[in-house]
Amino acid sequence: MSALWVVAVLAPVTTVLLLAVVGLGPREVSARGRTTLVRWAPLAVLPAGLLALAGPRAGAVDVPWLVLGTRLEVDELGRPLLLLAVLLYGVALVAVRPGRTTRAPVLSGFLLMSFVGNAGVFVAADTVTFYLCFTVMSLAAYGLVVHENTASARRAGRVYIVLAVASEMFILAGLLLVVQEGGLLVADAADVVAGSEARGVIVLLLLLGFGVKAGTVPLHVWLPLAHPAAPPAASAVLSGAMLKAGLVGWLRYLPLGEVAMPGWGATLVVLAVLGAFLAVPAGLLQADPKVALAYSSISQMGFLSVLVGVALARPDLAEACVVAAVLYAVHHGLAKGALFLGVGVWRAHGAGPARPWVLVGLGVAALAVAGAPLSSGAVAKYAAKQSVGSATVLGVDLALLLPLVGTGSTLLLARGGWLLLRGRRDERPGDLATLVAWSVLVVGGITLTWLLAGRWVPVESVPGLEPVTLWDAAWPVLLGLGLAGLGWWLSARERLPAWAAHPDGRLLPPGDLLVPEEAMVRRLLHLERRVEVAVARARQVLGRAGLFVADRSPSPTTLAATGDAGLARWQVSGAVLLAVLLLVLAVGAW
Amino acid sequence: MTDGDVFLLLGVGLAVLGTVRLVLTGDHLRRVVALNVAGSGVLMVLVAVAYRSNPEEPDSVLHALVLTGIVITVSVTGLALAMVRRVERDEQDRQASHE
Amino acid sequence: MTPGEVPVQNDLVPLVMLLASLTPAVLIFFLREEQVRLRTVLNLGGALAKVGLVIWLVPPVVGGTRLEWRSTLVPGIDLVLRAEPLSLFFAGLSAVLWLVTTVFAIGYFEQAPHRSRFFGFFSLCVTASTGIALSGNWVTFLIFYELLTLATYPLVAHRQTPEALAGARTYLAYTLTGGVVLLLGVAWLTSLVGPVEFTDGGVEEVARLAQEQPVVATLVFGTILTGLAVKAALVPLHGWLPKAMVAPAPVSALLHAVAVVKAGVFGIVRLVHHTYGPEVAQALGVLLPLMLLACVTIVYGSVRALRQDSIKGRLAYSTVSQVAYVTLGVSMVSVLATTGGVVHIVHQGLMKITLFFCAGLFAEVLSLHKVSELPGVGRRMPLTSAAFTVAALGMIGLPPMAGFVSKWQLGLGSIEAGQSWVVVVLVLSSLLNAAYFLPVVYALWLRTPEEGVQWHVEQRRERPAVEAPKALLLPAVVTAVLALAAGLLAAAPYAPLDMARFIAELSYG
Amino acid sequence: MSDLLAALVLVPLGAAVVTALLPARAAGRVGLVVALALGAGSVLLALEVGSSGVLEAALGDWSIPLGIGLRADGLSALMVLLTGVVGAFVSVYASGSAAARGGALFWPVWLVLWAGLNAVYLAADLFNTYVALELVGLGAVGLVALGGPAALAAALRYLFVAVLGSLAYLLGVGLVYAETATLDIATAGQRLEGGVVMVTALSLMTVGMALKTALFPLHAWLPPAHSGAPAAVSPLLSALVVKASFYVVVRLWFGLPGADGAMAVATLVGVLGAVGVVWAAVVALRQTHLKRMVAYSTVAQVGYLFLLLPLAVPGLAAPAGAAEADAARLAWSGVAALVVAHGLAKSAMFMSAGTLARAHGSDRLDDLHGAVTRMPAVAMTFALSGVCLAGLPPTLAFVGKWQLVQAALAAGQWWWVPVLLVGGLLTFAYTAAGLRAMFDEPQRADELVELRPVARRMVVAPLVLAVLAVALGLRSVELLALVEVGSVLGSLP
Repeated sequence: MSALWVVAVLAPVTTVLLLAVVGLGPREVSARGRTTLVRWAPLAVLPAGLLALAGPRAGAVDVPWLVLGTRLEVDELGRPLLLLAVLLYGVALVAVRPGRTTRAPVLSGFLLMSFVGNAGVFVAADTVTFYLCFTVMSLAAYGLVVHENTASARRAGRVYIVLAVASEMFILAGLLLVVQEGGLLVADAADVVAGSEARGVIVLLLLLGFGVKAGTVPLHVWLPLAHPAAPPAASAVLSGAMLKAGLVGWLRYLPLGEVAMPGWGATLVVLAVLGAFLAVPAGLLQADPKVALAYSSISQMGFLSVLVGVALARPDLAEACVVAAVLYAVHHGLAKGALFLGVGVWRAHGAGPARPWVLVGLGVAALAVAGAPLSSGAVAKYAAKQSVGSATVLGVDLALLLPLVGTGSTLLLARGGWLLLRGRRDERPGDLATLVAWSVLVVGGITLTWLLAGRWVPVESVPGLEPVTLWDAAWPVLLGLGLAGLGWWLSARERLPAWAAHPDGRLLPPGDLLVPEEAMVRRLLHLERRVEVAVARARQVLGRAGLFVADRSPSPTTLAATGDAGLARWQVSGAVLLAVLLLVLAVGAW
Repeated sequence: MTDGDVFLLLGVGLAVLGTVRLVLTGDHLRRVVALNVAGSGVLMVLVAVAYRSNPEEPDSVLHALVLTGIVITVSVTGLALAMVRRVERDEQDRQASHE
Repeated sequence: MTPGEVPVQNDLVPLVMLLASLTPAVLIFFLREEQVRLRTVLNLGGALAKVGLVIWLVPPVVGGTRLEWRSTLVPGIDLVLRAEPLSLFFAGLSAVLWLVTTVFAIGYFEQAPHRSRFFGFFSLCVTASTGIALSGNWVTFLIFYELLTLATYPLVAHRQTPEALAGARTYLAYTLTGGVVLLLGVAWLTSLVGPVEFTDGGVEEVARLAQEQPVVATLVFGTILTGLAVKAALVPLHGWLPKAMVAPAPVSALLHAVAVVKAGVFGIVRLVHHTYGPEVAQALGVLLPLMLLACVTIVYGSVRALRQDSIKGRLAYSTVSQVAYVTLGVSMVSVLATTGGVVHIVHQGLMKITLFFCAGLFAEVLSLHKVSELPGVGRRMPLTSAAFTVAALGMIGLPPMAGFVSKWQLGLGSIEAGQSWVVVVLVLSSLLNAAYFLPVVYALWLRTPEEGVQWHVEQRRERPAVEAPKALLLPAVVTAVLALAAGLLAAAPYAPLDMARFIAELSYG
Repeated sequence: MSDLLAALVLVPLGAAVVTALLPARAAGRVGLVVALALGAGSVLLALEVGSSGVLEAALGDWSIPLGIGLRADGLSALMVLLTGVVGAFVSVYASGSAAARGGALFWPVWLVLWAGLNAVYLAADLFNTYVALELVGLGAVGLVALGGPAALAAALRYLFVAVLGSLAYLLGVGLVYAETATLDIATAGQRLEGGVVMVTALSLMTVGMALKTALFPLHAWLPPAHSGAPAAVSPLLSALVVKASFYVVVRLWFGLPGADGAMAVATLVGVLGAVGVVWAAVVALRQTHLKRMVAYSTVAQVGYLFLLLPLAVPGLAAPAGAAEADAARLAWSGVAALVVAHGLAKSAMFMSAGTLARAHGSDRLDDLHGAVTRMPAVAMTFALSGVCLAGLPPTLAFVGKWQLVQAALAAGQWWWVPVLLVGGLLTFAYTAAGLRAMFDEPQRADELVELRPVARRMVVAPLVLAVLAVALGLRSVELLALVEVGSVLGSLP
C-alpha cells in the first residue's frame, strides 16, 4: 500500500515539476509538452482517489526523513473529504483547457499544488505535515486567486495573501503549543489541547487561524473578492475543498468532545450565525453571480461553523456534530463546486444544444445547496439538525434557526442564478470534456452524499420519505423561493428603491467589511509616514544644531595637532624637555 | 666644602646652564656653544667625582672616560659646525630667493 | 560528556582544512590577471578539497572522535584547531557555500579587473571563516576573527568608488572596534581562569568563576558578547551591515551567509554553550538580556527592511533580523531552542546566499537594483525569480523551506524553556518578513514592468534562450534547491537539523 | 664564539672604512655583501645564545673596566638579530636605488651606525654603552643629512637632541660610578643601596634615553628627521635606532633595581608613554604625507614600549611566584615581542612608503591614488605592516600586546589595558587612511600621476619583512624564549 501512497503524492508533484521544467525548454518542445501535460493532469489526482476508496485499509505511511518526520493516514474523518478533494480537483483540472483557458499550464500547476496541500490536510497524521500541507495549499491558492492577473484579481490576491499569511501565523503559534504539549500526532492532539493549561490560548489561536480559511465573520472578507476573480475551475476548488481545510483544522485540533468550552463555543456559534445570515443581504446586493455564490459559501460555512461551535460548547453533542459537519462539508463542497464550475459551463454551453441539461444541472446543484428534499443538502441538513439537538444560542433554539439558513441560501442562489442567466456568454462554443466532467460532479454530488451517509460517515440516520421530514426540508426552500418571487415581482413593478431593485454591487461592495478596513490601514500607513517625516525633520534640525556646536568646539584631534605643531618649535619642546626632566627628578626624589 | 665639591657643583651648574641655554635659544651657533658648555659641565662632574673618591690618586678609569668624552665632544662639535654652516647658507639662499 | 571521555586525536587534518583555502589564497595573489584558467583551477580545487574533507570527517566526528592540531602561540596558550561537531557544522557550511560562491564570482567577474586581488582575499576570507569554525579556544578564535575582518575589507572596497570606500571604512571601524572589545574580554577571561578551551556544556573553571565572582563573570560575558555582537549585527551595533552593501554581489552573499555575521553568532554559540555553558549562563542571569536583545533585533531589522527600496538594502536588514534567530536560539535553555538556533546558521546561510545571488543576477543581467524596478522580471528570468521566491518563502518561515524548520524548533524550544512569549516575536517576524518579501515576489511574477523597459518580454516565447550566464544562474539554483532540501529532508540523518540536534544535545550533556 | 661578538662590532666598522675609500659602485657591492654577512652572523649569534646561554668576550688586551667588554645575553642577541635581519633587508632595498640611499656616503655611514647598534647591544659596561650610543647618534644624524637640504635642519636638530640625551646619560653614569665605583651594571646593581642619588642618576639617564627614543612629549625632533631622511634611511632610524636607546633604558632599569621612588618614576614614564600612544596616533591621522604619518606612528609605538617600566618594576623586588613577578615576566616577554614586531613592521612600512614615494614622485597622500591597483604588492606591504603595528592577530605584535594586557591584568594595573586597545585601533585608523588614499581611484586614468619604475627588490624586500612580521605571530615561542636567556626575571612558566 505504501507504493500507492508514493504514487499518490508523487504523481501531482512530478506533474508540476514537469510543467515547470518543460516550460524552460525550447519554444516548440515547451508548448507541445505543456499542452500534453495539461491534458493528462487530471489523472494525477486519481491515485489519491484510490487511497480514499481503500480508506483505512491503505494503512498509515511513515516517512521519518521527510521534513520533520512525516506520517500520513486516511482516517474516518479524512476519507470522505479526500474523495471530495479528488473529485473536485479532478473535475477542475479537466475544466482547464489548453487554448481556452488563459495560461492553462500555470493554472494546472497551481491546481495540482493546491491539491497536494489540500488532500494532505485531510490525510496528515502528524501536526508538522498538517501545517506543511496547509501552507502549501494556502500559497498555491494565491496563484489561483491572482491567475487572471487583472486589477481585481491582484487586489483579491493582496487581501487573500495578507489574511492567509496572518492565519498561517496564528496556526503556527497554536500548533507549536499543541506539539510542545505532546500533540505531535493528530490523533493525540485534541486530548492534549483538552488537558493543556494554555487551552484557552490554543483555542483562540486556532479559531482565528482556521477561521480565515473557513470564512468566519469577520475574517471572511477575502472570499467575495477571491471567488469572482479566480477562474471558475479555481473558484470551485477554493469554495468546495479549500474552505473545508479550515473546518478540518478545527475538527482535528479543537478539544471537541473532550472538554466543555461554553464561552468559546458560544462565541463561535454567534459569529457563525451572524455570518450565515448577514451574508444573505450582502450577497443579494451584488451584481456578479460569482460574488453571490461566494456569499452563499460564507453563509454555508457559517452553518458549518455552528456545528463546530456547538461541539466545542457541548461535549455530549460533539461526536454527532463532527459527523454532521463532515457530511455537510462533502455535500456543500460538491454542490458548490458544481455551481462555480457551472458558471463556466453555462457561459460556454448556455446557448448550445446542451442548454437544457446545463440548466437542469445548475438547478439541481442549487437546490442541493439550499437543502431541498431528496437532495444531498437535505441529508446534510437533516444530520446537522439532529446533531445540534437542544443547543441554543442567545436563548434561541438552534434547531429552529438553522433551517432559515436554507431560506437565505435559496434567496442567494436565486439571485445568483438570475444574474448568471442574464449575464454574458462566451463567444466560442464549449468543449465536451468540461461538460462531461461537470455532469459527473452534479450527479456525483447528489448521490455521493447519500452513499457516504451511514457508510463512511457514521450519521445516526438519514432522512426518510415521511411527509414530515420532506416538509421540514422543503419549507425553508419554498419560503426562500417565495421571497425571491416577491422580490422579483416588486422590482419588476418598480416598487422597490433602485438600490434594492437593481443592485449593482456599489452600495455594499464585495468584501463588505474590507472597505472600511482597507481605509483604516491606509490611514494608519499615512500616519506612520507622517511620523517618519517628522522624525526625519527633527533629526535634521538636531543634526544641524550638533554641527553648530561641533564647529565651535575644538575637537580632540585638532587640539593634539595644534599642540604638536607647538612642540615642533625648538624652544617649546626645549621647555617641555626641561619640565619633564624636573618632573621626573622631583617624582623620583619624592 | 672641598675642592671636589666645588668642582662638582660647578660642573652641575655648567651642565644645567648649558642645557637650558641649548634648549631655549633659537640660534644654531649659540646652540653649538651651549652644547659645548653643557658637555664641559658633565665632564667636569666626572672629573670631580674622580677627584672626590680619592684626591691623592684620582680614578684612572674616570679619566679615561673623560678623555674619550672630550674626543667625542670635539667630533660632535665639528660635525655640528659643518652642518650649521650649510643650514644657514640654505636659509640665506631661501631668503634671497624670497626677496 | 567530560573531555576525558572523548578520544582526542592529534592530527594534521584540521590544519590541512585550513590550508585548503589558504594555499589558493596565497598562490592567487601571485597570478597575473589573465591567468584565468589556473586561477579557476586553484579556486575550485581548494573549494572542492575542503568540501571533500568535511564530508570525510563527518562520520568519525559524529562517532565521537575529535581531531586536533596544536601549536604553542605564546607560552601557556596554544593555537588549537579542532574538528568537533559544531566546528564541522560551520566549516561544512562555509565549504559548500564557498564552492558555489566561487563559481558565482567567476561568472560575476568575467572580464572585470583586479581578479587576482579579489580571489586572493576571497580565499583568505574563507580561510578565516574555516579557522573560526575550527578554533579550539578563544585565542585561536580571536585570531581568525580579526583575520576575517581584515580579509573582508578589500572585498568590500573592491570597486574602489567613493561609496565603496566609505562603506568599507564604516565596516572596518565597527568590526575592528568589536574585535578590540572581544580581545579585551578574552584577555580578561584568560587572566581570570587561564586559557579557555571550548568544551561541550561549558568550561569548569568558568563555572567556578561564575560561582565565586558572579559580577566579574557577568562583566566578562558582556564584554565578549559586545565584541561578538558587532559582527553578529545585534541592534544597536548593526550599523555597518547596510553600509557594507556596496560590496560586489558575491561578497555580500558570502558576508551575509557564512562569513562575517555568522562568525559573530558562531562566537555567541561558543560563548554561551562552550564556555559558560547554558545552565551556568542561565544562573548568572545573562541569558534573558541576550534573548531580549535578539528579539529586539529580530523585530527592528524587519521593520527597517520594510522601508528599503534597494534590493540589497532590504536583504541587509533582513540579515540583521534573521541572524538574530541564532542568538535567540542559543539564549534559551532548551535543547530544541538551541537546535533551532544552531541549525539556522546553515539554513539562513543557504537562503540568504540564494537571495544575494539573485540580487546579483538582477543587477548583472538587467541592471536592476531596486525593488521598484522588479515588476515583470519573472517572465524574463524565471529560474532566478523562482530561486528568489523559494528563498524568500523560506525566510518567512513557510514550510517546507528550511526557514520553517528553524522557526519550528525555535518556537517549540521557547515554549519548552518557559518563554512562550517568544512565539509572538517569531510570528511577528514572520509577518514582517512576509510584508517585505512577498511584495517582491508579487512584483516579479505578477506585475507588468513600466513602459519602455528594454528587457521586457510580453510572452514567454520572446524570452532569450539563456536567461543569464550559467556560472551565475547555476549557484543560485543550487542554493535554492539546497534551501528547499534542507527543509524537505530536515529529519534525514546527517541533515543540518540532525547535526544541530546532535550538537545541542552534547551541550546539555 | 667570542670572535663572533667582536666581529659583529668590528666588521661593520672595518667595512665602513673600506666602503668610504672605494668608488661608489664597488662600495655598494661590498656594503651589500657585508650587510648580508652581518645578517647571517646575527642569526648565528641568536642560535648560539639560544642554545648555550650568555656569551662574553673582551676586545683588546685590556681587561674590564678599561678594556672593552662584550656580553651577549638573550635580550642582546634578540636586538642584534633584529638589527641583522632588518639591516640586511634594508641594505638589499638600498641597493635598488641610488636615490633611496641619498648619496655615496650611505654605505660607510650606515655601516658605522650598524657597528654602533651592535656595540650598544653587546657592550658590557655603562661607559662603552655611552660611546656606542654616540656612534649610533652620529651615524643616524649623518644618514638623515643624506636627505638633502630639506633634511638638513632636521638632522641638525636631531644632532643636538642626540648629544643632549647622551650627556644626560653620561651624567647619570658619573653618579652611578660615584656611588658604586664600578661601571659594570650587574656589579653596580649589587652594590647599590638605593637613595636619592641613585634615583636621580636613573631619572637622568632615563630622560636622556627617552629623549633619544622620542618618548612623548620629547618627540618633536623625530617626525621631521625620520620623514626627511632618504627612503632607505627612514626604516633604519625608525625600526632600529630608537630601539637602541630604549634598550639602554631596559638595561638600566633591570640592572639597577631597588631604588626607592623608582616605581613613581616608572609610572610617570608609563603615563607619558600612554599619552603618547594616543597623541601621536591622533596627529598621525591628520598627516597629509605618508612618511610623516609613518614617523608619527613610531612615536606612538614607542609609547607602548615604555609601559614595560610600570608593569615590570614591582615584579623586580617581588618574591618569585608572586602575581607581580608573573606580570613582570609577561610584560618583559610582551615588550620584547613588540620591539621585534615594530622593528620588522615599521621598516617594512617605511620601505613601502619610500617605494611609493619614489614611484609617484611624492609621498603626498593625494598623489598616491590608485596605488592599490598599480602597485598592489607595495600597498599590500603597507597594509600588512599596518596590521602588525596595530597589533591585530595573528601578527607578532598581537602576541606582544596580548602579553602586555595579561601583564596589566595580573599586576592589577588594568588602566593600561584601554590604552593598549585604543592605541591599536588608532594605529589601524591611520593605516586605513593611508590605504584609503591608495584605494581611491579617480574616474579618468589621466588624473593619475605617471609612475616611475622602481627596482623589484624595493618591492620584495619590504614585503618579505611584513610577511615575516605577520607570520611570526603564529610561531614566536622560540623568539620569546630567547629573551629569557640571562634575564633577571627568569623564564615564564
